[in-house]
Amino acid sequence: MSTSRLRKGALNIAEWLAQPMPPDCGGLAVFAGTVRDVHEGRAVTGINYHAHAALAERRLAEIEAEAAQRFGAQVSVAHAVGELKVGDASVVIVVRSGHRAEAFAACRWAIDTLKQTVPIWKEERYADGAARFLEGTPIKTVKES
Amino acid sequence: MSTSRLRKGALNIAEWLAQPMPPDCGGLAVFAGTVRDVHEGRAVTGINYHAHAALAERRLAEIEAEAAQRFGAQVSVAHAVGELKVGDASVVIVVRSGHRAEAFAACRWAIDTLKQTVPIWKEERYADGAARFLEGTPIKTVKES
Amino acid sequence: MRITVECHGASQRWCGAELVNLDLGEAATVADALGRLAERYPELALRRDTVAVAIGDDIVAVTHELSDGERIALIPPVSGG
Amino acid sequence: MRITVECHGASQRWCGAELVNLDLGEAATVADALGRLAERYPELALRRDTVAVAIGDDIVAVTHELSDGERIALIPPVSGG
Repeated sequence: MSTSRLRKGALNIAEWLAQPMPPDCGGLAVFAGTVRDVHEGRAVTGINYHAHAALAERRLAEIEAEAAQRFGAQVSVAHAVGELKVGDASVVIVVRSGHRAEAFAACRWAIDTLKQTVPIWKEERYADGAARFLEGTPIKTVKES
Repeated sequence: MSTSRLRKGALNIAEWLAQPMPPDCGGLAVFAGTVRDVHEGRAVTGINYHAHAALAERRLAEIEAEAAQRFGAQVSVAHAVGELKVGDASVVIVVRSGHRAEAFAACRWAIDTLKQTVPIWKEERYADGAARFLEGTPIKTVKES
Repeated sequence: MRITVECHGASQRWCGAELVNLDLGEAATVADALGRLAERYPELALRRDTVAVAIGDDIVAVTHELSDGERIALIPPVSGG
Repeated sequence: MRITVECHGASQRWCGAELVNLDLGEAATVADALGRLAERYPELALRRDTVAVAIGDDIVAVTHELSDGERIALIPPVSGG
């Protein structure tokens, strides 16, 4: 597996599940985001994900470290860049922890934080041939989130 | 894939991820429970999961249906029976929904409800050769949960 | 009437067996069966209010009337997940 | 001094290019660079307060002093996930 958290093309969720569960962990929580076929009433055919690669890699690593510290969990985060089709996975968060409460909390925190702190931009492609960058949220630091 | 939600032996999580995401879904949430190596300070070598098969199958199906109705999500639930080793997955919940909030909520509700409504019993095996059934919680119906 | 009781989970330990046969009077209910088991098995008696009874894939009320040859299942507190 | 500006995400649309060169005076800061861009690109001017600036893998303050030949990146509001 590449050590990069930013990957070209759709993510294969199974890749992040291949690692065995640590023997002291009882809870595995996973979130994956996939491309939907409609957004704000427009038919979507795909999304081109753009990133500032160096800062995005750093922020994804910071989310893993901060989640580990806040929730006492082992957290892996990955995000796709490039052209994705409807149904493709753009983001995967995997959390392994002692019990389910921390697993869910860390997983939810990681995806919510990723959306506010990682320099990635969705350029949606529509069935009518148009494309546009979505409105986003001003970037924050991981500590602020 | 078997249509049974109760499976002999450890679950292979990837099996529940093989199905493609529906095009109108953007959020996939997964929870898996695995056997830990310690419980209440005792070294655990494995768990033998016992079930009342007919009622357990029915309750697992009811959890899927109730979660679908409450959260507008597509929910799959499976549980292992028989001897599991440390690290083996005993339960898998997979939720596919429009957005992440419902995906997390349905996944959390499903595992919390399963633990109170499905006739399954853990018989823990310890490093010293002893075994015991864990204390549990009096069974409830899915609607009560 | 004679019925068969399946002892699930920890109730196997309390009753010392996976299957127990009970001879009950006419028009016996689930409550009568539990009462008889509680007389025989003190560990079950202590936990009687935490145990449900299933027939097939249904949980039945303690007022449920049993038939000769019926098979019931003891469902002690559950610990899945 | 001359610097290069990478335009990420929607800022590519606002500035009409992925890379923009700017000629700035001595001792110019990130704020000066943003000011110059805002003069040229009205769409960027409208959103100036929502845009961060990165150098390498750091977000820098608007008070950061630039060097000749430096490369900065515009980080408009993010929409990953």
